Parts: sequence; structure tokens; C-alpha cells
Amino acid sequence: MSSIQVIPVHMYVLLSAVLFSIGVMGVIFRRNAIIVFMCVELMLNAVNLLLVAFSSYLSDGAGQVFVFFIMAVAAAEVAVGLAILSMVYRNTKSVDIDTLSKLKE
Amino acid sequence: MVIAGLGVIAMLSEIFSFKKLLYPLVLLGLLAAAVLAGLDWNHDTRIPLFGNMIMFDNFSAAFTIVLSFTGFLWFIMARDSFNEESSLTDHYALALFSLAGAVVMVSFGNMTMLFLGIEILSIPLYVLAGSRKTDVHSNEAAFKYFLMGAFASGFLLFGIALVYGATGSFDIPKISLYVAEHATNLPGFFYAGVLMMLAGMAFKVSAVPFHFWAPDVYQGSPTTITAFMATIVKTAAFAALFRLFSNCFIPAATTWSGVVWTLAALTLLTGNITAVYQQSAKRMLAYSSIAHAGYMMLAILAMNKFSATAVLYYTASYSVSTIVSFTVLQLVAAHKGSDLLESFNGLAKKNSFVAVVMTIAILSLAGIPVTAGFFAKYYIFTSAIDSGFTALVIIAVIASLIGVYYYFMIIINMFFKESTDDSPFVIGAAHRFLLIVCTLLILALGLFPDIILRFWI
Amino acid sequence: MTVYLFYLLSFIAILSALMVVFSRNPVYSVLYLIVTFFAIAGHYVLLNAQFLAAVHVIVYAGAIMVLFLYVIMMLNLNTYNEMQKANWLRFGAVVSGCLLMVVLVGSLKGAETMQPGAVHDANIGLVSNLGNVLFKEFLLPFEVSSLLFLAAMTGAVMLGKKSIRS
Amino acid sequence: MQAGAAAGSAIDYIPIALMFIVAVGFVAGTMYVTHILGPKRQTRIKQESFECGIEVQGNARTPFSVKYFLIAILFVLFDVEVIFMYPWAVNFKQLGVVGFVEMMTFLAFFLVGFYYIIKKGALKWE
Amino acid sequence: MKDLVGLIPLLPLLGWFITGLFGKKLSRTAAGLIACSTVLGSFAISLGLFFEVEHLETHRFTVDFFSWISAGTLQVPFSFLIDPLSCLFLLIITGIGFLIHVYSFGYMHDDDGFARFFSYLNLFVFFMLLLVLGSNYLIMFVGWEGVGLCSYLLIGFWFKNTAYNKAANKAFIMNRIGDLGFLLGIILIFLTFDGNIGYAEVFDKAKYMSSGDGTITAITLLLFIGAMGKSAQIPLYTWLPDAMAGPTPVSALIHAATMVTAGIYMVARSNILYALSPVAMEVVAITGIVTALFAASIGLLQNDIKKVLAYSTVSQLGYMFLGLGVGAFTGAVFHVMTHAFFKALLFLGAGSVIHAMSGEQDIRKMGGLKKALPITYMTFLIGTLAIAGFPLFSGFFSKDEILAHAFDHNKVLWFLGMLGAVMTTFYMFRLFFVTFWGKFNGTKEQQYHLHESPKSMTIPLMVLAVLSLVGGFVGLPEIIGTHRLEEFLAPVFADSKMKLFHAPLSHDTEWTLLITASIVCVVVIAFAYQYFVVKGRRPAEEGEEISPLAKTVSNKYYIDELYEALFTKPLNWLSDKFYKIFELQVVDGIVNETGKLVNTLSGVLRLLQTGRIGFYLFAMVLSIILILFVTTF
Repeated sequence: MSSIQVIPVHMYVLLSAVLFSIGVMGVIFRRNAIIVFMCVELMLNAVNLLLVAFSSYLSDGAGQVFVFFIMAVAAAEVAVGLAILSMVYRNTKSVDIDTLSKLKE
Repeated sequence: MVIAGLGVIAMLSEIFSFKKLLYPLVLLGLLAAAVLAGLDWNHDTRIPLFGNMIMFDNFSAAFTIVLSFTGFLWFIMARDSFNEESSLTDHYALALFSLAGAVVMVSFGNMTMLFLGIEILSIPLYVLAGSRKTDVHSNEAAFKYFLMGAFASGFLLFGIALVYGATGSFDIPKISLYVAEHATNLPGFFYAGVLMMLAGMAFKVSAVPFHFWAPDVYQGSPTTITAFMATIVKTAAFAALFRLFSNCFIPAATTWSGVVWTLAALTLLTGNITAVYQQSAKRMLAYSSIAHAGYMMLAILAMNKFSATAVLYYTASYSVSTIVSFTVLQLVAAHKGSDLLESFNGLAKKNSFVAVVMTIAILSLAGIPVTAGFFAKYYIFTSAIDSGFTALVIIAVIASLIGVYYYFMIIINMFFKESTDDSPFVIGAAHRFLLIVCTLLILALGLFPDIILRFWI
Repeated sequence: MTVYLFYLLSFIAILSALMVVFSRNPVYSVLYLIVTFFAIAGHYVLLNAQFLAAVHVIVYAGAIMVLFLYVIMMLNLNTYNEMQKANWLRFGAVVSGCLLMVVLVGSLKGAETMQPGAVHDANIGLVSNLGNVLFKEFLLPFEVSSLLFLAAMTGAVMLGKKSIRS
Repeated sequence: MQAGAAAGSAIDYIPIALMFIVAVGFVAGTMYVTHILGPKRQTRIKQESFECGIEVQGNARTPFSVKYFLIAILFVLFDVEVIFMYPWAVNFKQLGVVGFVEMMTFLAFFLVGFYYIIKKGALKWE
Repeated sequence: MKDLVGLIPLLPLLGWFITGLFGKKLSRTAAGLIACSTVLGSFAISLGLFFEVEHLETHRFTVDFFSWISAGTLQVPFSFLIDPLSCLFLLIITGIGFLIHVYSFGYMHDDDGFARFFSYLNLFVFFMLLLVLGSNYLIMFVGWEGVGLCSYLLIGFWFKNTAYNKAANKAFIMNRIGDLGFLLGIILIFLTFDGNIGYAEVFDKAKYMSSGDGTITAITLLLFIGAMGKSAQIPLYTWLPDAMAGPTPVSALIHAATMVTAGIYMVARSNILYALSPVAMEVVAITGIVTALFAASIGLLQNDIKKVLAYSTVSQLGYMFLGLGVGAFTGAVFHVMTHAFFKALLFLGAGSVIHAMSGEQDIRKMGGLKKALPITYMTFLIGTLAIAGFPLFSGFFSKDEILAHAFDHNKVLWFLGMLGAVMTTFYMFRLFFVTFWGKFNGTKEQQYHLHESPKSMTIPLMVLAVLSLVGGFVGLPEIIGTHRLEEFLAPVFADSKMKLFHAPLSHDTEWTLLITASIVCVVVIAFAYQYFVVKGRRPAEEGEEISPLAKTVSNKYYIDELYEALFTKPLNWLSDKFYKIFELQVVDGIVNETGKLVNTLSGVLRLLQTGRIGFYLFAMVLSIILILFVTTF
């Protein structure tokens, strides 16, 4: 049996909201770009969880397929993002998001 | 069909082996895409494709034309700037992918496509922004754009998920049907979802206070890429935003209209006022593009029968003028080695052609009559007033007055200041052609606005 | 039993998520994030999204996090002690994070009333059904996503190849 | 897919869970066992790394070579692409020719990318 | 002729194209000839139209070119309206425009931007014609912006220094404020007259509206703000004196004859709307008279020959608005015409003087030029008499008509008007005597170089002189003759005439007014003669003018004492204070402060752009929290 029948869906909504907020908090809390990026991934996973919960609540496969696409995009983003990160590190020897502020005002 | 256009684009970009042929092929392909989009004009109402993944209606056709034509112009502009880059074809490929994403964005019929479109638009741009690999500014631009873009798409996704939960579908028609039927008893988190999507999109259109990335990224990226962001990305993002809200969320207007109102007002004022201070022309144009986002948001807010036209007209005229201004900026920067406003000094003496063209483009951006920009603003304002947002329109008019002030800085520099050196200022045939075409377009749109307006109404 | 599992997994997920944010050493953050992902995978299993659970583990825990770890090692960040934000900023970050949580939870009302539908199809999570949905309804996104991968590859190579040269 | 019909709950996935446990357990176990079986005669000399008298400098973990990095990235991408094939493989018969064509187009893109990578020499191992 | 209407604006546009694009390749003569001939062509066509319109029974026709905008309810054709009003303005613009083109031929001859100058002039003429010809407010607005732009370019024509920016920005901000008003006015019209902005539709609807309607007042006031900006009325007038920095022909064409009268044209065009709103009429009248007095008083002490003329232009424009305000629409338009004649003449004369003085503009350095520049002297005299309203000169009739209506409307307005007239006469003759009489005060080489200007400059002077001599006779008051202009313009103002009907003045009142005006004029001229010629006074050098008393004790003449007591002291004081306090402090102050404010704000806002991603993300999060909070709780 599926947990969605015994656990009200709003528990899942809350759970993913909490995870999402933790992710956001991490993004604005840390200065290490990689960690920040990981926190973004955390946010995405909160979304995935929410989608899966809804999809099995509505017994509709679309939600889970959407999660597929999110994963795909996440992979692509990670690939590009880490490439950018390493490039930046190579030039500035730092992945600190706040030291990187030459462009301003 | 748009898919055909997409295919052309995608396939083209893959012909890496023979570089010579690539460039003309790209241009032809883009024109072909525009034509194809034009062909299935008025296949009455909308053609759903692939189970409604794509809804190809006049709206999307028109925007596809605008996008691919802008792409065409952009490629002419970008020609020289890529040549010195080591991997020329990569740039083409990425730009084309991004363009494909834009096309998907303007014709999506399903949240999945919206999301994928946005990502396909953005991911190549993250790379392109950083395409000057050794230049720290370019790196920083790419980095900022990427990090904040990923963050923003997180919010967008959360919004999509919530909307899905509330309406039980990703399909735009289904959603709008559901929303229309259950307008009264929608769960609370549906509205939260709408707002989160709004926030996510607001980032893409660089609306205050989600605009912070824009000036830095615009300044840091290579000028051609900046032009791409300022034209194609903005157009696509606005088309998508408009499509989304006009199709789905009108019944929920009471929730978001207030928010959009505030965002629009903030965007108008912040964009225009901050631009006044700028010394770098590139950065000034960045702020001005933020400000233009504000004007277009008026149409989103108005959401009445001319809004679609207004947005289309505005994006078209804005894109053309922006292409011109960035092209000239690029030329000037290449000539003087700096993109400060001073480097425009005495341009009129050196090369009156470029100076005049730039002036026309600037006037159009500033919204002075007989240029496209004036009518663009005029429609936006009338459509907003029709829906009774007079206060906001007054703010917008005042903002535009401030705008004119800084736009004229450039004109003053070009005409009334003396240049420090007197080295000749020459431009290539391609750029000359581009500038002429754009200028004619600007004037044509300004003199005969009907050529775009006849479409819908 | 399911209920307890749910709470257990949620607890693990949240806890390790917090640890991701607060642990000083990046490597630990990565490991905690992996734990979070496993917990989420557990949730998927509970929700009868077994295939998704598997994919999740493979993609995230298996590939993405490895990549993260790799980068951290490559850039030798495990010893690189990150500069902390100014204290008030970190405090503000935490506060606003909690604020967001509160507001979010507050604005997400309306879900409590949703009761599971009478008919519950437990099989949607199965590979075959997903396959049907994916290849019938979501065909175009599927093809388009390949474009996305292409773009990502081109980009990664374009940026990455330089790294070999320099 | 008969199993699909039957599969309705987490219970059927116990084997998988078991497999995970066994795998993790095995790794942990062997590590532990080697740990205790190994001889423990801790002396200062033994603690020092033998560097012909020179003190060790810096961090023991030296950074990986950059040149594998790109490969790692590409691995992730292809990994995810391949995952898209599972559902297709499972429904292969059911989807029939149409599905086949679809997948072929997908693979076409896939291979174009692959060809591109080869051509760029991203996988060169110099 | 109807078929040729399109050519009127097209020809100058063509001229702009040719001179602008191929300016470098063309010889100076060729460029000049093209520019002049195009304007001459449009003048010929306008002349044809003029006679044609007079004989049409409807007295008006529109020429449709294409449907310009058709967006839902908004239907705007691109079409021209030819009626007596637009015809008259066409004649003024093209006619005087042509003369000034010819003049510039000589004036600008040794300037390296010759072709560029002519291309700008042509462009300006084009937009001005568009402004006048358009059959709806939108086209008018297009022309309106266009002329603004051209004047901006032409003012800056000689400016290479940074000081330009300040003046230009001032001109710019003020015109922008005006445009804002105009644009809002148009939008309001669009809303009030359910989606129409064409003159025909709007005015037909307006005909049946009742007087004193709130929205109409709003519309008219907004439009008037636009007019204030363009036609340099208080408080948006200080840009005009600054604009004198441009080449003199520009000042003559743009800042005297044509562009600055655009505001008058707009109000006259919408006369029916104004007729519906007494409040607006009052506002217009009062602004007009205040500006007239004010600028005249400042003119009393100016020593730059062009500045004097600039202030007098402002004050004359004030008279025109006074006329509009008291319902003397014909009178106002009449004054526009005569003013175009004599003010253009005066500016061109001033130009010729400056030319002769090799660039000197300070009248204190001049004097006794009448021998050196006989033609300029004669023509300038005629111009001065005309502006002073000397009997039978053109200014006399037009000013009298306005003042007569003012008298009929309200005695105080009339008295103030007379006061202004007195000042005008005085400062104009001060200028005249100081410049042309007495002995030469310039440097030796200036004196050596003194020469009459070439034919291309003197001929336009003479033509204009003749015009300002006889121009008045088209509008004789009915006690003397027939008011041809009134008959001609009657169809335009018919409706508003009905709305605000008032009995014509009795004949002896008319006579009294005429005679009073003439006597006052003559007396003041006599004063000025006494003061500047017989006593040979020169305007004080910088710094002295604060204590006129010191200078006056020396002379015993009763007449001078009287003069001092009556005019100089109070007026000097007033003029000084007006200039120093009101203009420099208040108006410019406000304008500059606006600029400063924006700059400061911008300086503050830019600081938000810290360049730190952390902060950006933080801001995003906070704003999302705010959005969610506000909308959900």
C-alpha cells in the first residue's frame, strides 16, 4: 500500500516546504559557491518530492515524468555549473561568492 | 512549423566539420524558420501538437518570427566578434540552442515545455556569458548569472509543482479550464504557486527586485552576448510570461495584479533613475533594458485585448533598437578600447552615418516620435489606461522622461563633444548593412505601425 | 509502519539537510546531502514511485554528488576553510530562512482538506506506466531534453577543454 | 509486465533493500575486519611518513588532475541520458515502431553529441 | 493643389535627406540652393492652397494618406487638415523660413558645418509643417517633439564646451515637463472623447458639450502646460534666453517666428475646448499677462543684443496668450503673424549687426552704427517701430486688437497690457539708440572691419521690413477698415465665438484706446530719445546698475528726474530683482534641483548594486517572503 493513503498529502507539502526553505537558507547562508550550489540542488529535490507526492496523490503519472525532466535539467545544470565554477576557480583561485564582486554599481 | 524551424536550427548547429558553410547556412536557416513560422499564420486559432505540448497559435507564430529575425540580425552583428574566438562553431551552436529554447518558450502548451524551454534558453547562455575564459569579468558574469539563474528556476519549479498539485495537470488548457471552473475554491497554495512562478519569471525578465544580476552580467559578458540577452532572452521571457498569465491565471488576477503593479513601478523607477548615474555606456544600456522590462510589465498587468499586440510591438521595436545600439557600442568600444560614455565623443564628426543611426536607435529607445519606440510606449500606455491603471501610467511617463535625459547624454556626446583623437572610424560592410536594415525597420515601424498591429485586431 | 517510516525518513532528511548547511567542511556537506537524497529516495519508495527512487539514487547519489565530491577534491577545497559571512549576515540568513519557512507553510494552506481520492492506482510509479506516459504524452519534451543535453555537452566541453590547455 | 500488476507496495522491494544492506554491510564489514586484523604497533616512527628525513609539507590529499574532470561531467550527462532508455526498453514492444523512431531520433542527438566530443578530443587521454 | 499637399512637408524632408547625406560631397552653394529651393517650393504650394481654401465653401478639407494606427478602439489616420488656420501658419513658416534660409546663406557662409546647418534647418521646417498640418493631436505631437529635437540640435550647433550641457539640459527638462502635460492631455482626450484624437471628431463632440465641464478644464490645462513649455511662458521660459546661444538665423526662425508659436497654434486649434472652460481661459490670460510684464521688465536691463530680443519674444508671446485667454483668437493669431515679421526682422538685423561687429553681442560695445550699416539701420528702425506698436505699423494693429479685447474683458488686464507696451517700447528704443546712435564704443579693429552685410542678408531684411510695415493692414479694426484676417479665419473660430459671445466695443471706446496707445507709444519714444540720445546715456557697466541714484544727481533736468522717479528706479529695481531672484533662484533653482534630485537618487540606488551575489540572493529571498506575506496574510 502506498503511504499517500495513510499520510495526508499536506504532510508532504509541509515536508518539502521545510526542505525547500532549508535549501534557500543554505544558499544565503554559505559563501562557498559549491555548497551554495548544493543547496540549490536541495531545493530542486524538495520540489521533486512535492511533485511525486502530488502525482501519487492524484494517481497521475505526469508528475513523476516531470521529475524525470527536472533530474535531467539538474544534471545538465550541474555539468555546466561545475565547469563554470572550475573555470572561475582557475582564474581567481577562489569559489567564494562574495569575493567575486568586481562588477558593481 | 516551428518544429521544422527548430530542427533546421539544431541540425545546422551540428555541422561543425565545415566552418565556411556554417555561417550562411545559419542565416538562411533562421530566415527559413521565420518564413515557416509565417506560413502557418492563421491556421485558424491554435494547432496543438504532440498532445498539446506545443500550441502554435498566432501569438507564438508572431513571436517566433520576431525571435528568428532578431536572431538573424544578431548573427550578422556577432559575425566578427566570434572570429577571434578559438571555437567559433561552439558559439554558433550554443546561440542557436538558446534560440531554440526561446522558440519553445513562446509556444509552450505545457508547463514541462515552459520549464525545458527556459532551461534550454539559459544553460547555453551561462556558458556564453563566460565565453571569454581568461577574462575575470566574463567569468564573474557567467558565475553570477548561473548561480542566480539556478536559484530562480528553483522557485519557478516550486511554483509549478504547487500549481500542479492544485490543478492536477501540467497542461495549459486543462489548467486554465480547472482554474476557470474552480475559481472560487482553489486551495491556498495554488496562489502561492502562482506567485512563486511569477518570481521565477520576474528573474528572467529582470524585474526589480529580481534584477540584481542584470547589470553585472550585462557588463561582464562579451558585448554580443549582452545584446543576445537584452533582445532575445527578454522577448522570449516576456512572451512566455504573458502567455502563461493570459492563458492560465487571469481568474486569479486579484492575487498577482497588486504584486505585478508594485514590481512594474519599482522596475520603472529603479531602472531609469539608476541609469542616470552610469559612466559606462554598456552598463547604462543594461539599466535601460531593466527599465524597458518595466514598461512591458504594464501590458502584462493590463491583460486586455491590445496587450498581446502591445507586447509584441514593444519587444520587436525594442529588440531592433537594442541590436543597433549594442552594435554601435561594440564598434565604438573596439575603436576606443573602452565602453565609457566618453568614447562616444565626437562620433558625429568621425562617422556621421553611425552617429545618425545610433541617434535614431536611441530616440526609439527613449520613445521619441516617428521612431518605433514611441508607438510601442504609446500602445502600452493606452492598453494600460484602458484597463484603468492610470496611476502606474503616470509613473511610467515620468520614468520615461528621466529615461530621455540619460539617453540624450549619448547624443550630446556624439554631436556636441570633441573627440580626443582623430583616428578614422570605419565599419565593415556587414555591419553597415545591419545598421541600415535596422534603422529602416525602426523608422518603418514608427511611420506605419499598422504593419504589426493589423495582425490581431 | 508506513507512518513511522515516513516520520523517520522526514526526520533524517531534515536533519541531514540542516547539517549540509551548517557543517564547516565541504566534504561533510556533500556526504550529508547524499544522506538527504537517500532519505528522499526512501520517501519515493513509500509513495510507490519505485522506479523514480532508483533513478534518483543513480542520478543524484550516484552521479551528481560524485561530481560534486570530485570538484571539491579537484579544487582541493576540503582543506580550504571557507570565510564565514559577517555574523549578523549569517544570523539574518537563518532568520530569513525560518521566516520563509513560516510564510511558506502559512501560504500553503488548503492542502489539509485534500483527502486521497477513492480510486488509488498504485501502479503509476511502475516503469512500464511511466514509460507509457513518457513516450506517449511527454514525447516532445523527451526529444527536446536531448537538445538540452547537447547544449550542456557543448558548453561543458567548451569551458572544460580550455582547462586542459591551461 | 505481470510483475507490475502484482507490485503494489514497498514490500515487493524488500529484495532491493536487502541488496543495499548487504552491499553497504560488506564494505563496512571488510573495512572493520581489516582494521582489527591489521597489526597495531603504534610508534612515533611509524606515525611519520618516510620522506628521507624531510618533514611532510602541506596537505596529504593532492588535488586530482583536471583532465578527468571533463570526462566526469560527460559521464553524468550520458548517465542521465541512458536512464531515459529504461522505460523505453521496458515498453519496447508496446510502443512499437513509433517508439523505435522516437528513440532513434533521441539517439541521433545523443550520438551527434558523442561524435562532437570525440572530435573535440575531450576524451583524449594524453 | 489638393494633390500637392503631401509635397509641402515632403520637400524639406527631401532637402534634409540630400543635404544631410551628401552634405560633404555637395559644394556649399549647391547645398544652400537645395535647402532654399525646397522651402520655396513648399511656400509656393502653400500659397496656392491659401487661395484655394478661401474659395471653398467649407473652408476646410482633409487629405488622407494612410491608416496610421488601427488598434482596436484607437483609429488614427495619417492625414492632413487644410483650413484657414493651418494655411496661415503654413505661409508664415514656409515664407519666413525661406527668407531665413536665404539669409543664412550669407550668414553661415564661412562656417565649416554649412551643409549640416542647412540639413537641420530643413528638418526643422519639415517637423514644423507636420505639426501644423496634422489632422489630429498625435501628428501634432510628433511634429512637436520633432521641432524640439531640431532646436536642441541647432542650439548646440556651435557648442563644443561643457557649459552647453547645462543650458541644453535646462531647455530639455523644461520642454519635457511641457511634453508630459501635452501627452497626458492627449491621453485624456482619447479617454474623454471615446477613443478619438482627430480634430474633426473631437471638436464636433465638444460643440454640444456644456461649458465648465471638469474634464475639459483638465484637458485644456494639461495642453496649456505643453504650450507653456514650447512657447516659453512662466515658469517654463528660462530656456529661451539660453537658447540664444545658437546661430542667429536659428533664433530668428525657431525662437521668434515659428516654433515658439506652436503653443499658440495648439491653443488656437483647440479654441472650442478652451471656450468650454472659463477657468482655463482665465489661467491662460493671467499667465500671459504676467509673463508679458515680467519678461519685458527683465528686458529693460539686458545688454546682450540677442538677450534683449529673447526677453521681448517671451513678453510678446505673453501678449498672444493674453489674447487667447480673453477670447481674441483672431487677434492672437494676427499677432503671431505680425510678430513673426518684425521679430524675425529684428533678429536678422541683430544678426547683421553681430556679423558686422565680428561676433560682438554686447550693445555697450556698439553705437553709431547707423552710418556703417545703413540698410540694417533702416530696417531695424522699422522693426523697432513695429514692435513698439507705433501707429500704422503692423504691431500697432495686432497689439491693439488684443488690448481692446482685454479692455472689454477686464480693465486691469488692459492697464497691465499697456504697462507692458510701455516697457517694450522703452527697452526696444534703448536697444535701438544705444546700438545705432551715439559714438562707436568698440575696439579699433572692430571699427575698421565694420561693413554692411552681403545682399543675401540685406534682401531678406528689406522684404521683412516691408512686411512689418504693411503687414498690419490685413487686420484693420472695423472702425478704420475691414478685418480681412478675421473674415478669413472666421470658420475656424465660429463655434467658440458663439460659446463666448460678447458685444463689440463701442466705437469711441475703440478710438480712445487706439489714440491712448499711440500717444503713450510716442511719449515713451520721446523719453528714450531724451535719455539715450540727447543725454547720451549708456547702459551702466557691470556692477554699477544697483545704484542708479548716484548717476542721476548729476543731471538737473526735471524730465530726467521724473523719468528716474517714474520708471528707472522702480523698474530697474524690479527688473533686477525679477532677474536675480525669480529667474535665477526660483525657476532655474527648481529645474536644477530636479536634476540634482534625480542624480542623488541614482547615486543612492546604484549603491544597492554591491556586486555581491550573497546580497543579491538575500534581496531576492526577502522580496519573495514579502510578496508571499503580503498576499497571503
